[in-house]
This record gives sequence, C-alpha cells and structure tokens, in this order.
Amino acid sequence: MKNNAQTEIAQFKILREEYLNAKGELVNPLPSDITPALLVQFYKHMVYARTFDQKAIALQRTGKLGTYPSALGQEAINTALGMMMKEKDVLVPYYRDHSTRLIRGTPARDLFRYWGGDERGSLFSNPLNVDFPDCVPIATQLSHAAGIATAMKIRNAPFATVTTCGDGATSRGDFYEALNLAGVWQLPLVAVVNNNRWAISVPFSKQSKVQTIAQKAIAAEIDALQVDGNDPIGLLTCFNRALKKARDHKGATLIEAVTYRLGDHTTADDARRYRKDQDLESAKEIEPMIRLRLWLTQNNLWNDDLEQQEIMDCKNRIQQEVQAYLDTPPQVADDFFNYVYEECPAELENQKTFAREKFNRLSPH
Amino acid sequence: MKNNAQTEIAQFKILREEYLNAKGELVNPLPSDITPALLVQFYKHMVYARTFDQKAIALQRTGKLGTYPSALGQEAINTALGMMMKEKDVLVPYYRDHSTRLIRGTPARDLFRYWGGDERGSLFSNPLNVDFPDCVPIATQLSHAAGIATAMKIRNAPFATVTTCGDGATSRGDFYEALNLAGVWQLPLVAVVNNNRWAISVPFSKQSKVQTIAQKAIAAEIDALQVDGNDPIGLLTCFNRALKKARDHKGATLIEAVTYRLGDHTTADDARRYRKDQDLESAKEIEPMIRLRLWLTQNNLWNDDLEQQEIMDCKNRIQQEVQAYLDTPPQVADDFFNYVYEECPAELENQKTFAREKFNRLSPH
Amino acid sequence: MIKAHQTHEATMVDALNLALKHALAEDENVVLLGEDIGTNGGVFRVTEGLKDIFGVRRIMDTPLAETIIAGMSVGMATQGLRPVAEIQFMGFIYSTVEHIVSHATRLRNRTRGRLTCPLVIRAPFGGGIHAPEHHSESTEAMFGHIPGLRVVIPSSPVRAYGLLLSAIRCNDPVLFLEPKRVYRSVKQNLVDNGEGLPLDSCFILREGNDLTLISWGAMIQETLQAAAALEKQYGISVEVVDVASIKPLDSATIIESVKKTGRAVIVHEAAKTYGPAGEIIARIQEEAFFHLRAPVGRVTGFDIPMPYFKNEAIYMPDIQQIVEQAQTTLQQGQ
Amino acid sequence: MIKAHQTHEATMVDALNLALKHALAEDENVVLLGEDIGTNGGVFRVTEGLKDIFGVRRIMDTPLAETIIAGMSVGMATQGLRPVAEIQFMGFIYSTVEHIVSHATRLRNRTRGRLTCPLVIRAPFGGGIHAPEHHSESTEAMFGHIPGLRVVIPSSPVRAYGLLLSAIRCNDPVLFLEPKRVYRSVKQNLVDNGEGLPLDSCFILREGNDLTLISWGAMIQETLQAAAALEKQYGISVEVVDVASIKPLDSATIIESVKKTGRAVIVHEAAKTYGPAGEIIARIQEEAFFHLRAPVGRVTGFDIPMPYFKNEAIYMPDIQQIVEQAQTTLQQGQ
Ligand SMILES: Cc1ncc(C[n+]2csc(CCOP(=O)(O)OP(=O)(O)O)c2C)c(N)n1
Ligand SMILES: Cc1ncc(C[n+]2csc(CCOP(=O)(O)OP(=O)(O)O)c2C)c(N)n1
Ligand SMILES: [Mg+2]
Ligand SMILES: [Mg+2]
Repeated sequence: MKNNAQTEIAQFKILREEYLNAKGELVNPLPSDITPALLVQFYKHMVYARTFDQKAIALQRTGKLGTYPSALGQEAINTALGMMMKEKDVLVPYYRDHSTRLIRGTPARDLFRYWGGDERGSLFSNPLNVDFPDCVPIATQLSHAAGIATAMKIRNAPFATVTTCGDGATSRGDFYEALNLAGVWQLPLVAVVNNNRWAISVPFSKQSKVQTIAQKAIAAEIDALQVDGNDPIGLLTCFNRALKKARDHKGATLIEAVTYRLGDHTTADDARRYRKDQDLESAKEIEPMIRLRLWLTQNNLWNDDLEQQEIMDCKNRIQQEVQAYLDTPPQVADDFFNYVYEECPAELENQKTFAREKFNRLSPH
Repeated sequence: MKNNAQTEIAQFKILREEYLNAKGELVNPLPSDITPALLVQFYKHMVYARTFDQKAIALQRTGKLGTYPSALGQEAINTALGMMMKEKDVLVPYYRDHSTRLIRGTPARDLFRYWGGDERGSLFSNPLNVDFPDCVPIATQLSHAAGIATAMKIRNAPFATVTTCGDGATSRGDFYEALNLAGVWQLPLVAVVNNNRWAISVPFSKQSKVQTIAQKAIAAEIDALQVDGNDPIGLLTCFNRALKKARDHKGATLIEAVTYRLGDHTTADDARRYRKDQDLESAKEIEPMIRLRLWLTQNNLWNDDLEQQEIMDCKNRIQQEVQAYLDTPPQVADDFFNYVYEECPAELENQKTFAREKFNRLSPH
Repeated sequence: MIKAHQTHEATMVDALNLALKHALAEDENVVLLGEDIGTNGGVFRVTEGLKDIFGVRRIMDTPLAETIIAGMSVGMATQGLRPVAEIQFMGFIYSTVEHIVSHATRLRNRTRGRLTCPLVIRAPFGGGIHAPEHHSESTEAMFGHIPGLRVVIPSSPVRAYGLLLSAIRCNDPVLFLEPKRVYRSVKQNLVDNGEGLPLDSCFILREGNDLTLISWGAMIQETLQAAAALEKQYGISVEVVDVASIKPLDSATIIESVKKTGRAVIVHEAAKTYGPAGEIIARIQEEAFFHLRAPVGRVTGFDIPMPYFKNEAIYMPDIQQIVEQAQTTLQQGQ
Repeated sequence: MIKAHQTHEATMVDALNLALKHALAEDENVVLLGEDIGTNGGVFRVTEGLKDIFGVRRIMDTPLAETIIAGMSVGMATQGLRPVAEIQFMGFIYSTVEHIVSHATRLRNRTRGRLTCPLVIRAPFGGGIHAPEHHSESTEAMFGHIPGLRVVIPSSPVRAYGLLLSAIRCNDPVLFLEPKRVYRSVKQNLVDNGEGLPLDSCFILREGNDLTLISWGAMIQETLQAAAALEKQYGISVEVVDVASIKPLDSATIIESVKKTGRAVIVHEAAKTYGPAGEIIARIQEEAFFHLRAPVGRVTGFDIPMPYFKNEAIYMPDIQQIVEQAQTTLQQGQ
C-alpha cells in the first residue's frame, strides 16, 4: 500500500519461541542449559502448584477460604519464573502467580492466609523477602515494578525486577506507562504477560486488535517475544535470557506467554456463562503438565510410580500447610491500627481503644 | 539475533511521507488533489495564524492576556487539519491548535477570550460547533475523542473525530488506552501528534526510546504514518486520506507530524534555560512558511506585494478581533453558578446570592 | 388504553436491572458500557439479559481500562448519548477521578452550556460481602467534594429503581453508588412504572421526636434496626433520614428534623476523618445550632484501610454502636 | 567544631529548595523525580540547581505521566529510597489517586510492616496567580479522607523548610501541598540548620481570647490580616491557628483554643461542601460543644469550578469575608 512519496523509516518483527509441543515432542533441540534434572524439578513444582490450587478451591467450597483465583493450566509460566529468578531479584506479582511465590519461599500457609482474608499472608514468613504482595488493582503493579527497577538502576544493583500481569491488564494505561519508562531509562525489568485469553468474561479479541501482546513493546522500543506459555522449555529459556539481560542492565523485556485459563476466573465466577465447552476442551489438550509428563516419561525420567509418590507427597505437604493455616491465631484489634502509620497518631489511638472493646464484643476469646 | 527455535509471527513497518522539502523543492510529485489554489489558501491561513500568534504574545506582554502557548513554527499541522476537516467532523484539540480552530470558524476573539481568562471563549460564537474546547490536562482529550468516535460508530455517522496532542502527551496512559480502543472497536478517529520535540523543557529523547511516535500505533494495531510536520502538501495528503478512511468507518489512524517548537513553551517559560541556541537556529531553517512561500513564488503564485498585502490584511482583521475581545462585556456573578448543574441546586443558590454581593463589592459597575 | 405496570418482588439487583431496561427502552441515546457487562451480565448480574435485548452497540463490553471508560463516557455524553458506565467495584474508580474532576463535571461550565455531560457512573460500593482487598470501598466523601457532580446512593430496591431512572435522565454527571451488601438481601414490591425519584431530597424513613438518625446506603439497615431497638427497649422516639443524595445535599430536610428532635447521630460506613458526616454536621450546627441539645454524634468506619474480609466486622459500624452512640447523645446536655 | 548555619532572607521557593538540598545531602536515599525538575529546575524553580549538585540519577526528569510518577515512587520507596515526587500542579494529581489510595497508603498495613512507603508527593496548589484552568486546585479534603496518608501544608518559608524536611524523613507517605500564591510573596529569615518541624501539630500564630480563626496555607495571609483588622478596628482579641497538618489532624490544639474563646471561624480556599472545614467542625462540636457560644463559621470557596483567572477573585475568600463572618459569629449567641 506504500505510495511513492513514502519511505520506510522503521521496521519491527515479533518472534515466537518454541521447544516442547502439545504432544510432548521437541520441535527444536533442547538448549544446553536446560538439563533433564531441571525439567523433572519443573514437573514436581507443577504438581505441587496444582495440588495447592485444588486444595484452595476445596477450602473455598467449604467456607474456609475466600474468593480464590485458580491458576489451572497456567502453572508452567509461574513455575518457570520461580525457577529462573534469583533470590535478590524482586517479584511484583499479580494474583495468579501462586507457583512463582511458592518456589520463591512463600509457604502455602501464607498464601492461604492471604486468600483467607488475613493480612498476615503478605507478611511472608521469610523476612528478607522484599517481593511485593499480590496486586489486585489490575496493572498497577507494573508501575511499582518500574520503580523498583529504577532503584536497582540508581544503585547499579545486578538484579532484575520481574512483574506479571494478565492479558486484560495490557489494556490499562499503567502497563504502557511502565513499559515506556523501562525503555527510555533502560530499566532492569522483565514484564511477563500471562495471556490466558480471558479477562473474566472478555476474550482477548475484545481487549485489543493486536495480533500479539508482544508487539505492544514496540511502543516503548523494548525487546519482546512471544512464547508458548505451556512449554516449560521455552519459558525457562526466554525468562533466563531476559533476566540475565536485565541483571546486566542491558534493557527490559516484555514476554507474552500464551496459555489458557482452564478454570473459572475465580471461585466467584462461572465461566459457562460466557465460554463454549468446546473451547475449553481443546485448551485442555495443550496444557503444560501433560506435555511435560509425556516427554519425561518417554525419556525415562518419570513414570506412574513416581507420579503417585509425588502426588502423595505434595498432598501431605499441602495438608501440613493447611493445618498451619487453620491453626493461625486470630489477629487482635491493634493489628488493624498499628501499621496504618509508622506510629499510631493520636486520633487513631482513640479509635484503637474503641476497636479493642468492639473486637472483644464481636469475638470474645 | 533470531535463534533457531524462533519463528517470525508478525512484522510491522513505519513509513514517512514527504513532498515539499525545506528548500521549497518538491521531492515527490504534487498529488492531483492538491491544487495550487489550495496551497495559496494554505499560505494565507498560516499568515493569519502567525499574525494571531504574534498579537497574542504582544497582548500577554502588556498584561491584556494570560499565559499563552505560541504555535510558532507549527502552523502547518494545524492549518492542514483545519482545511481538511469537514464541518461535521469533530475536533478535540489541545492548547496549541489555534490555526485549526480559526479555520473551523472559531473567531480569534473567542481564542483571546479563552486565553484572557474568560470561559465564554469556549462558548464559541458558532452555536452549531460541537468541537471540544482546548484541553489542558495532557492527553485526556484522546479519551474524549475515542468516546465521540464511539458515538459516531454507534450511530453509523459518516464523520471523523480528530484529536491532537503533543509529543509529551504520548507518554500518558490515556494516549494508549484511547488508541487501543480505537483499534479494537475500529473507531472513526484520527489522532495527530504535533511532535515539536519538546514537552516544556524535556526533549523527546527523554520521553521515550522510540524511533518514531508513529510506531506507538502498533501497540493498538492501527494504521500510522510519520509525516514532515512542516510540509503542507504531506500534511494535507495524509490528513485527507486518514479522514476519509475514518468517515468510511475503515479504521483509525495515528499521524506523527514532526516539527519544532520555535517559541518558548508558553509565555511563562524561558526556553533558553534548557535549549541550545543552535538547535533553535537550525530548526528555523526548516519551518513551514519559508518553504511554502519559496515554492509559491517559484511557481508565480506569490510575490512580495501579495505578501505585504496579506500581512496587512491579516493585521487588520486581527486588530478588529482584538477590539472585539477588549470590548467584551464582563461576566456577571451568576455566570459562575448557572452552568455548574443544569439547574442551580438550593445549596448553590445561596452561594450565588452571596457571590453577587461580593462581585459588586469587588467590581462595582 | 392504560398500560398496566408489572409488579415485581424485587431485590436491588432486580430493581437496577429493571430501571436500566426501562431507560434503554425509552431513550435510544442511553448506552451502557463497562467490564463484563455484556455477555456476562456484570459480575453482580445487574446488566443481565440487556445485551440480548438491546444489542452490542448499546451494551458495550469495554477493554479493561477504567480511565477510558470514564473518558470515553465524557466524549459520548457531549454528543447527545447518555452513557451509563459501570465501574466493577468502587475500589477501581480512582483512575477515573481525573476525568470526573477535570472534565465530566466541568464541561458544561467550561463551555457556558454549549456542551453538556449527562453521564452516570455506577459502582457497587461498601463492605460486608467477604470480598478481597479493594472490593469494599466507601469513599463517597471524596466525590461529594467535587463541584458539578451528583452523588446518589439508594438504600432499597424501590429507591434504587427510581433514583437510577432519574440519574439517567438527569443532564448532570451522576456518580451512582450501589450498596452491594444489600444487593440481594432485601426484597421489596416494585412497580415498573418508569417513575423516577427526586435527586435532591432526603427521605424520612421513620418519624420520631427524640433523636434523628441520619444515614444512607446499606447502613440504613442497621440504622433502622437500631431505631426500632431504641424505641422498643428504651421508649425513645427516633426519626430516620435516608440522605440518598449525598450531593447536592438536601440539608433542609435534615435541619428540619434536627430542629424538632434537638439531637442527631450520623451513621456511615466510610472512614471517619474528613468523611461525609463532617459536612452534615457543619450544616446542622450552622443552621440549627440553637436547637441542638447535644453534639451531633458519629458512628463511622475507622480511619484505617478496610480489614481483609476475615475481620471486616471490626470495621463495619453495627447496631450496637448506633444504639450506644444514640444513648450517649441522648444523655449529653440533659 | 560547631558548624555555623547559614541564614537566608528566604521566599518559600528558596526555603523548599534549601530543604531539598539539605535532605539530599544528608541521606543518599533521597531522590527527586518529576516533570521539568532537572535541567529546568521545576516550573516554579523549587528544584533549581539540584541536578547540577546531585546528578541525574538522583534528580530525575520523568516522562510526562503522573500515574507512573506516583506508581514508581511507590516501588522505589519500598526498596529503601525516599522519593520526593513533584506533580507540576495539583490539578494534575488526579491520575495518581489510585496509587495513593490503593498502594502508597496501604503497603505497610497490607504487609503488616514488612514493606514501607516513605514517599513525598509535592504539588503547588491553590489559586491567585492568574494561571490557566486546572492550575488552581485546592482539593486537600479528598486526600485528608485517605487512611494512612499525611497531608501537610506550610504557610510560610520557615514552616515550608521545617515541614518538608520532616516529611522527607517521615516513614509514611506524605502529600505536601505548597501554596503557590505565597511562593515568592513572603520573605522570612531562615536558618538552614536541618531542623524539622512536627508533622502532627497545629501552630498558634497569634493568641487571643474572643475568637479562634483556623486556617492553613496561603489563606493564613488573609486570616492574619483579618485578625489584625478585627483587633484594631473593633478591639476583638483573635487567636489564629495554622492547621499545617491537615491529616492527621491535631484537634487537641484547636479544641483547646475554642474552649478558651468559645467561637471559631474556619477559613479555607477549597470548595465548601464536604470541604476540610467539615471535619474540624465535627471535632470541635464533639469535644467542645458545651464551650461553644455560637456555631462555627465557615469562610470558603464556592462549590463551583474555580473561575478562569480574570474572575478568580470572586472565588478566593478575602479579608472582608473573614472579618464579616467573624463579626457574625461574635454576634450569634450573645
Ligand atoms: C483496575 C481493576 N479493574 C477491575 C478489576 C476486576 N477484575 C479482577 S480480575 C479482572 C480480569 C483480569 O484479566 P487479566 O488481566 O486477563 O488476568 P487474568 O485474571 O485473566 O489472569 C478484572 C476485570 C480489578 N481487579 N482491577
Ligand atoms: C496531566 C498534565 N500534566 C502536566 C501538565 C503541565 N504541562 C502543560 S504543557 C506540558 C508539556 C506538554 O508537552 P507536549 O505534549 O509535547 O505538548 P507541547 O506543549 O510541546 O505542544 C506540561 C507538562 C499538564 N497540563 N497536564
Ligand atoms: Mg487473562
Ligand atoms: Mg511537544
């Protein structure tokens, strides 16, 4: 469509990286740094994550947990991220990154607490962890992550800031403002989009006309890539490369990981209202655990016995976490007042005193 | 840098369109719909715009106008837009689009009123005009324009919504959210960026790392183009094409018009604090009026006599507008209360009564 | 031929849905937009079924971007449409504040009446449904301070129906806050007759002589129960005022009541400091100072972020707090 | 060796610049960010010269995007930096509200103290400098309602210096509003000694027995002049309280004063309805009801958008309004 008075002044392309397809076949050779042992580990993390997920849903159904967003089918993204991040990298997650957080040392009991309506879930049992808690207002975490990456830049710290969001989040201004800053300031940032194709009931085709979410990075002149979000090898490889680049302060990366939300948006949602059964059924065939198990099995790295054993083990570990969660002592009235400011101001001190009495009246111990 | 596991899944390019270069030479043939008469008209509009601009600065310097943003050197963009828009297209401008507004029938007296601190400047003498008034909060106008374009879409109206902004504005979330909507809803929108390279003291290189602002449209999968913002022919051609496409509901366009802010940001600014003299000097050589006059003169469409005559004529017309502005009767106290709601609520009615007395005390007539 | 209006045993969700349906049918310029409002019918089902009746051009699922939901509503409203935008929860309204403060509420004034901005922003608000963080906001006071805005809060299905209809027909921008805690817990007989309720009036829900209780939204439930308890247990005659329109504020009705009773307690879920009660108190004492026999009492949320849901009860003002404050107020200045 | 501190004949702009310089020098974690604050030294020159001393890593010209200015400040603050962000005018602060309400003020509470958010958002505010639309906002009330936030407003160069230093050293998020009308109109002798002023205290600027005038920011000028006029012309003894910290609000000082005088008038530039005076009145009547001899008066802006500059005087409360309201308040309840 170019007319004669037009000259090309810039060009861009978006690449997609792939290794392990839905049938568990390697469509490209295994990169040398992705060892079989690493992939066994990957699989185990996913078993644990899915066990956690199922338990959380069960707890919600029996009134022991609040609204909970399942990560069913999207475990590979979170797992790869958790495995490739280093301790001093900082994670600024959204609410569907359970596996990343579990791998980074936040025990399941903390996650249960958070989803059980207890602020102490974000206190994190590991006091050194400066990761952000889950972010509810969509896309705002990207701005925070840009700020953390700026702190790393100011201090010349060899760490990366990692932030995640959903496909719907890429419609919000915060997303673009953060990418733009990451570009112009060359921030050590890795932004990962879990493109699970739905934002509650809205399919991605109604969010944006883009062919790929990755191309949104062109608006900020930062590197971007699309990866199969159900391909553990592709995810590990892309994340690792982007993280290293960030730690070297060589620029930010946007990674679009394409997957599918197999569950409802949250336990408060009923996806059957807006989603065709057959879409769901075909998505089930491409989910990450099946393909990795196929490959591991074919390569004699996994078998039914190991599977049973791992599931049992994860169930036991999760059961202990559930118990610890259920045994969490209640908060006291002061907890709701003592962290609003560094020191409780006079006007709040009065309210705290009043609240103590109310608390006793409501739940006399 | 592509490795073997990567495949290209999308590609994009940005084009730049050019006709009349800084020396007044046609580097590409004149499009058939751009007649010499149209270009004479173009030049006259720019003379008027620059006369307006100089007068506004003079009024400000003598305390008869408030802070005023000069459009010096950027007249071609606004003029082309004014000439190509049709009456029922809607303009959602920012604060540097004087020429567009003058051509669309807002008399200079209204603009003077606005910049003189009188709300009636945005009442517009032409009551049929549904154009928006100037927008001060940067980039918010893009969202309004998207809404107007949506109204046109809902009604299947064969009109275009045109919005403008500066280069700095392309850093704000509103800019991207609006483009994204325009893409996914295929809105009849033309967004024009006056890339005058500065946002007050901040050069564009500090706003964003992008090579072109046009490429930001890739994030929304809408058409985009860069054009020399000092090239009247390029501007007329690009705007016309984009406007037609919009009126046909064939999609939105982002047009980056690259120019240079020859003046201070506003009369409240002193660009010498942050800008090299030599940058300014070289920019003066590429401004739009010189090149168009050169071409018109070479083609015997213009000469010194016509120039003198036109300048004199514009000065006279502007002087009449100034007089009308200075003769504007003052507002009355009620004016500040009667348009806050459709009907003044009881609580405001009391305040209005009080304000009337205060008004009399402050400015007894 | 007189058309018989249908009567419904309606929850507030039903009532809102009926009002929207009525408004959409009576005026083709009414359009709805928001996240998940189309196919899904809204996360609380307020817009359920409307897309099927009125089509996707009028019931628009937007991208997930509140700023442009508000901003585009401004644009649409100036072109003669009447956009009714849903913000999924009030906790996600903050990125729209710029368009509300700087544009929606100023366009009429800025253009001296040339452009108008008849839009409604609906948002479920308040706590008490055991939702995650940011799903329990009550920050109506922030909006009540914005010149040019109307802030309307229904307390029951019948009022939700009538007030929403009036909000949509109104030529001013309206923030319409829906107390989601009572979305489904209260049912009323509702006649779908298209009749609006005034946007500039408080409603007296109960008459009394000893004390005026002033509240709105979901807190009306606790307030009415406290009033009943005070009457029953202590023989105190309590008047209850449902403010309904936070802004503009119908202080005349409030003042009249307080002049009669001499004592008032304001009940709101919002945080106390710089909360809505302040303005009401300011007006009461400005206009009824010498009728006041005791300071106006406040029963409000604390000045803390809403606790996560396990402990939200500690935050939510309850009947006992109202009863106790009422007793205190009655004892003062005896 | 005792270092002699320099004394300056300082405007508020000078004072703020000195405070920033001091804070940057004493703590390498302090960083500044905003639009035009580096090379240009800020549109009001508050940050003039700082980039040359402290470099571009600490004095950051940001892209034109307020949302991320606030959002990234939150991120930086959690990592041990002390960002001081400038919003060029308060009229452009609204797109930051989400980050302030939902994050800056909640991170400490949300993580039970694990993460903290010591940031300062500076913004020139208020009218009276003949600026274009949106350059004259006074919406501190909206922010005073946000739990976890501090809202601080200096009224003079000396107070600007001390309060800004304390704000930067404070581990809570602070909104620091600078009354630009007095940026250059008042000069004071200022000792650059690095001493902060308390963030939880009102200041008594003038003692008196008949009436308490309560104000803050630029309005302190008119309030003090009205106090002098009342004394001189009518022999009325007026106490003037500079609120300074809008939130948390030091009501103790205010209450004490009103208990002494029995009468009070609050003066603010912000719009009246749901404005800051409401909370102050609520507290006064809650705690000093039986000392009050007349209703607390209000002298405020109207509930309208600030008129464009040609007519901004109609909006701005002036000395005569204060004097007249004071007289009314003194006559009531005689
Ligand atoms: C600012 C904001 N608006 C609305 C919501 C309500 N909401 C919660 S999740 C969600 C959809 C998010 O979709 P996406 O970004 O694709 O992430 P996903 O949940 O699919 O992982 C919405 C609209 C919110 N949390 N924040
Ligand atoms: C939201 C917002 N932030 C800040 C400002 C103050 N301001 C006015 S103009 C301007 C620079 C705009 O630059 P650009 O978008 O490039 O337009 P130009 O003025 O160069 O035409 C700024 C920061 C504003 N008006 N609105
Ligand atoms: Mg999604
Ligand atoms: Mg510019």
